[in-house]
Amino acid sequence: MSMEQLYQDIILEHYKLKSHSGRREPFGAEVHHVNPSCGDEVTLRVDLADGRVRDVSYDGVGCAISQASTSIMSDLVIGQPVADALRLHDEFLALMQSQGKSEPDEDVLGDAVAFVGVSQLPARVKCALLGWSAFKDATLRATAEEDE
Amino acid sequence: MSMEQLYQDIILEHYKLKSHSGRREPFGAEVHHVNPSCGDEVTLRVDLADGRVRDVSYDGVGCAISQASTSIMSDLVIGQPVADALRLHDEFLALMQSQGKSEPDEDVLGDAVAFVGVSQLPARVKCALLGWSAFKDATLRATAEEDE
Amino acid sequence: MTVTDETEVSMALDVAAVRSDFPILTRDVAGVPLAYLDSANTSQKPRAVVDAISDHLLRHNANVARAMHTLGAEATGAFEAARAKVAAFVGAARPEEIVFTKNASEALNLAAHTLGAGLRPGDEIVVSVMEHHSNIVPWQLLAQRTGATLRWFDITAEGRLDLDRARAEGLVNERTRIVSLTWVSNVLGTVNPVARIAGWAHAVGATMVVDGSQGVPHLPTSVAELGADLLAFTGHKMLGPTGIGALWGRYELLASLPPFLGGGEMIEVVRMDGSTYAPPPHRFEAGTPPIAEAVGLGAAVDYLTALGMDAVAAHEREITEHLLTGLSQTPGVRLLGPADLDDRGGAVSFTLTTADGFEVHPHDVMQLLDSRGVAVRGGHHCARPLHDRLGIATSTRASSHAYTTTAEVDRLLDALAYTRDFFGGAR
Amino acid sequence: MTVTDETEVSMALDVAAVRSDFPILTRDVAGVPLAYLDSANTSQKPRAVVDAISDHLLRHNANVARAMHTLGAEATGAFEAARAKVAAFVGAARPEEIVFTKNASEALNLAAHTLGAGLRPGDEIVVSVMEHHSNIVPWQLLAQRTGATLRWFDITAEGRLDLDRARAEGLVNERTRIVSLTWVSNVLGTVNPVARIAGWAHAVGATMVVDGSQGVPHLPTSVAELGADLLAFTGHKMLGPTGIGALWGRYELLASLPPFLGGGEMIEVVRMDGSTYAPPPHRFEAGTPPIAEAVGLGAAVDYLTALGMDAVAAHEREITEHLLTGLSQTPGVRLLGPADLDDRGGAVSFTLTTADGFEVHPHDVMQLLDSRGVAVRGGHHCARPLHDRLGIATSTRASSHAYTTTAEVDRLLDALAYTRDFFGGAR
Ligand SMILES: Cc1ncc(COP(=O)(O)O)c(C=O)c1O
Ligand SMILES: Cc1ncc(COP(=O)(O)O)c(C=O)c1O
Repeated sequence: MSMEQLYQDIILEHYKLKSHSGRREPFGAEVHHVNPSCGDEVTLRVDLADGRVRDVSYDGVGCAISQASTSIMSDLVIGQPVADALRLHDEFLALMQSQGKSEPDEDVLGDAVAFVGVSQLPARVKCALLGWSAFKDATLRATAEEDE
Repeated sequence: MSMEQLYQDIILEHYKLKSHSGRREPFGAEVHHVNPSCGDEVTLRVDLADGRVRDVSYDGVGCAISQASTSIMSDLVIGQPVADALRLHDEFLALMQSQGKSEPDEDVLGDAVAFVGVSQLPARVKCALLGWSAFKDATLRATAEEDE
Repeated sequence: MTVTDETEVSMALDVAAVRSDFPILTRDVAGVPLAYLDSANTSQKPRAVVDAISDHLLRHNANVARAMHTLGAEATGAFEAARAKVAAFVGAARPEEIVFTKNASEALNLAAHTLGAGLRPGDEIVVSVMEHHSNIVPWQLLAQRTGATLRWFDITAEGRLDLDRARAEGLVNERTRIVSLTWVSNVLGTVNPVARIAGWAHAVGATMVVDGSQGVPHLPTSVAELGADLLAFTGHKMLGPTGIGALWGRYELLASLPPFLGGGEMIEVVRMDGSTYAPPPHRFEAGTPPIAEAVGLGAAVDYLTALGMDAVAAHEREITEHLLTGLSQTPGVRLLGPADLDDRGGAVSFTLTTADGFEVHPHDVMQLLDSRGVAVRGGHHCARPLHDRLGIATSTRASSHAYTTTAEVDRLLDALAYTRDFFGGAR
Repeated sequence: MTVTDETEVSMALDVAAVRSDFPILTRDVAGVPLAYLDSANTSQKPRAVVDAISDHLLRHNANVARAMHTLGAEATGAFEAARAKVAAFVGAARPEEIVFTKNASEALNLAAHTLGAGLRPGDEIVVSVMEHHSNIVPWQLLAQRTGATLRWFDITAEGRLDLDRARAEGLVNERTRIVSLTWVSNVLGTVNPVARIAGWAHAVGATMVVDGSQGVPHLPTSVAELGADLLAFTGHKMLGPTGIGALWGRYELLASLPPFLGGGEMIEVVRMDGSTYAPPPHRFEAGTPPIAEAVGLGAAVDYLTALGMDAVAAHEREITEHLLTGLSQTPGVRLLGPADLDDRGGAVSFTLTTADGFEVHPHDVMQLLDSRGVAVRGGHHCARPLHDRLGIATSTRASSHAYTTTAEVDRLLDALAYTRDFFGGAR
């Protein structure tokens, strides 16, 4: 795999762009996730309303893969029904665990298909998943809060 | 080395004989020595008088090598000047550490030359030395007591 | 291997084929072929295990987790694949339930330090008098640190846990916090009713630790059937290399335990004024782990799985039966532990007395046997309290594994007769 | 090796000959030859080390100490001979001053648990902000257990211990019980004035622990000159296998310390109601030790001694000089740690910024380098507090050993320029 395939232009763009970064009010839950072996960190907030993801915002430090993945993730999930957003998480997780063996569906995953190359690099899969895992965690917590 | 060379008749005799075994009064010092890896143990008493070894007595459990060595040692040192007895210890130690490469002097070591085969077996050297080390330790302690 | 010696045919295993995988078994010792009957001490290693280690060190070596370049990814992949293999071998629910340690002793100390962190005076820890020192001393040290009380199961005349006495004494009771028992005794061969005792422990809210050092290498293992909360075992007794052992634990239990050794890889965030820790298993694996050793253990587990642990166990039963029968017919032999095959592993210990009534010390037995190429262990086998309990200082032990033949057992029996004569004055 | 490539000539060592002993160095990665610049993470192993391990496991394997038959004597002899070799390598007074552990982290935890057994609130432990997590977390855990206070040396702008500030603050004082410092920083490369700090420690009656993980593999070592009381180091960074490390200690100090891990081989007499312990080093080696790994480490020490540690150190200075010069000429590189060779080891860490002012994350640097066969480490290198102190999250590190060539360094420098362009929009 060439580096151009791994770091697709859209990844480099989002790495510098960091859509939705900077933590915002209001939010239903905030979580802090860390990849201990590499030091990547993200603090991520989720705001849910009427069964939808109203907002995602975050502060993170990390590599191009983790930063771009979080940025693209937030673009994809904001405005979606919670159930759809979580399904998207599962789709992305499946792609990352496929060891390069799956053909991602751009209709489902949108720009997140750009990470297909990462799934061939076990050491980097955690990077691509950092923001997504934080999103799922925060969403489940925010849902639990709402239910109370 | 054949087993007959290792376990010379004199060793088997002393194994069953255990000269001077059974702890006796009076004594100047008593010590307890253990080979932790094999469980051999000896509790040994030394009585010194007028610069001589007046008595050695002991209770021990252990293999033929350790028991016979203690028995022969006690026969050799009882009645000797302390300095000569300690020199005998050093001679025997040197023999044991020779890895089968030394020609022991029967005039010096007496029956203890029978252990020459043991010096070729690193795992058994500790067995042959158990009683001798206990004797040296007890003698040094008894000397210290006398000096006080 | 093409020639199948009659003595190397077993109902369960093609032992000749197995033996051809173990180069050391073709060695001479003292001018005669080796008969290795000391597998409970450490097992021999098949070439596949040694090759896996060499290949890893010479072709794929890098640090794990933290090294992310190609070699690092290969090393990490091999290391974590080994964890998954070991997890499957003991029936763990997930690979993260396996913590790699340096040996079973470290695994048991890890259990004692983490489970025992909150113990207080009045709390009780229960072991048995038949334990290996590695399942006694860590608990003694824990009791000293915390003021908790160490209690223990006694044994019956047959060498089994004395359950009646334990029940009568209320050994396991509402003060009990931890019960730690060996699955199979390394001296008596007894297979303990671990699941039953785990029931007692769980009924009073205690944690059940099992020392599987002599079980996992020889019997099909299912942590669920054992009923254990934690299970310690060691690589070098299961055809794997030295330098590696494992602690299996229920994931939720592991996740609730504090760290033990501190250092690289077991952390989440380190600040000078305080740190947070990684989830299991990494929380318990400080520093560079035994990487090549894990790869070797993975290969050992593959090898055993290919033989089939049922077949290995069946083969060892045959060997043990032959040994028990032979020893019962050898004058002067006193067997320690169960004489039949019910709930019995392959470690067989005994004492030897000459015709003139003289007990031959196990070191001397070992030496005479060694002069005939037969390797056994003589001593207290790291179970001094058990020997005290039996009223003896030491014993001789013969033990087997998948590569052991009845012919080797016969050589042992012959050599014992020779030893008896040698020390009995008939030489 | 017969052909000597021009790029593989060094003043100090015949690097081409050295390289021919390391099969992994002929490997391809991503279709290009490997340039392994991650030796501070783990070193590669010469064939002699791997052969020693294989030969031991396949021809001489048995348990040690307790097994007394021929194989047991061979294994014990090999294991204790390895101890003597390691002792000589660091200038120990006697072999019994070397305790084998599983890695440097265990050695440091052993030091913390045994030295720290009697610590009380008010007592102080001193480390530095440049330590590896393995020399921080064990002391944090000790402070938590005992109520003692953890304090630390800061660093200067150049990346050296800030001795002036430490003196002004009275960092080492009459409350100090333990000072634990790294000899050579695994990130900055700084060689610390350990003997001088040992003087401070001893003047107030404190014990001096030295983390030699990055020193012993690269510099001639004399424990006496270091002034240490305890010295931890690790096999896998000094051409040896994983699964083994060592703690050297002054014998009288070791003899005064309580046990740490409990189990087989560390005992004198075990009774159910209490045990006594063996003298050092066995007191600290519970259970079956890493036997084959010790043999491998012994072979590594033989290999290094044959090269000559002075020559190894001189060679690494050449490599480091080449690297420092090259990096200083590479745009966008910010060096962490000393820029000159005075008191400097071979670990060189840096950050990389693109022409448009964007800091490239070390994982991305690592990935791009890996695609060109160059293996480096990106991350916090188990030294997060140091990175915090430097105001950065992570860095990229290149590091060398006896087999490293200036040609490999040149490939790194080229790949860094490519990386900078790649992320700087110049692709
Ligand atoms: C300075 C330093 N100390 C301690 C360690 C820990 O060594 P190990 O991982 O072998 O325990 C390392 C290496 O990782 C190190 O570089
Ligand atoms: C029953 C039992 N427990 C624990 C151990 C300790 O295993 P290791 O020496 O590998 O730590 C052994 C073997 O020596 C054993 O037989």
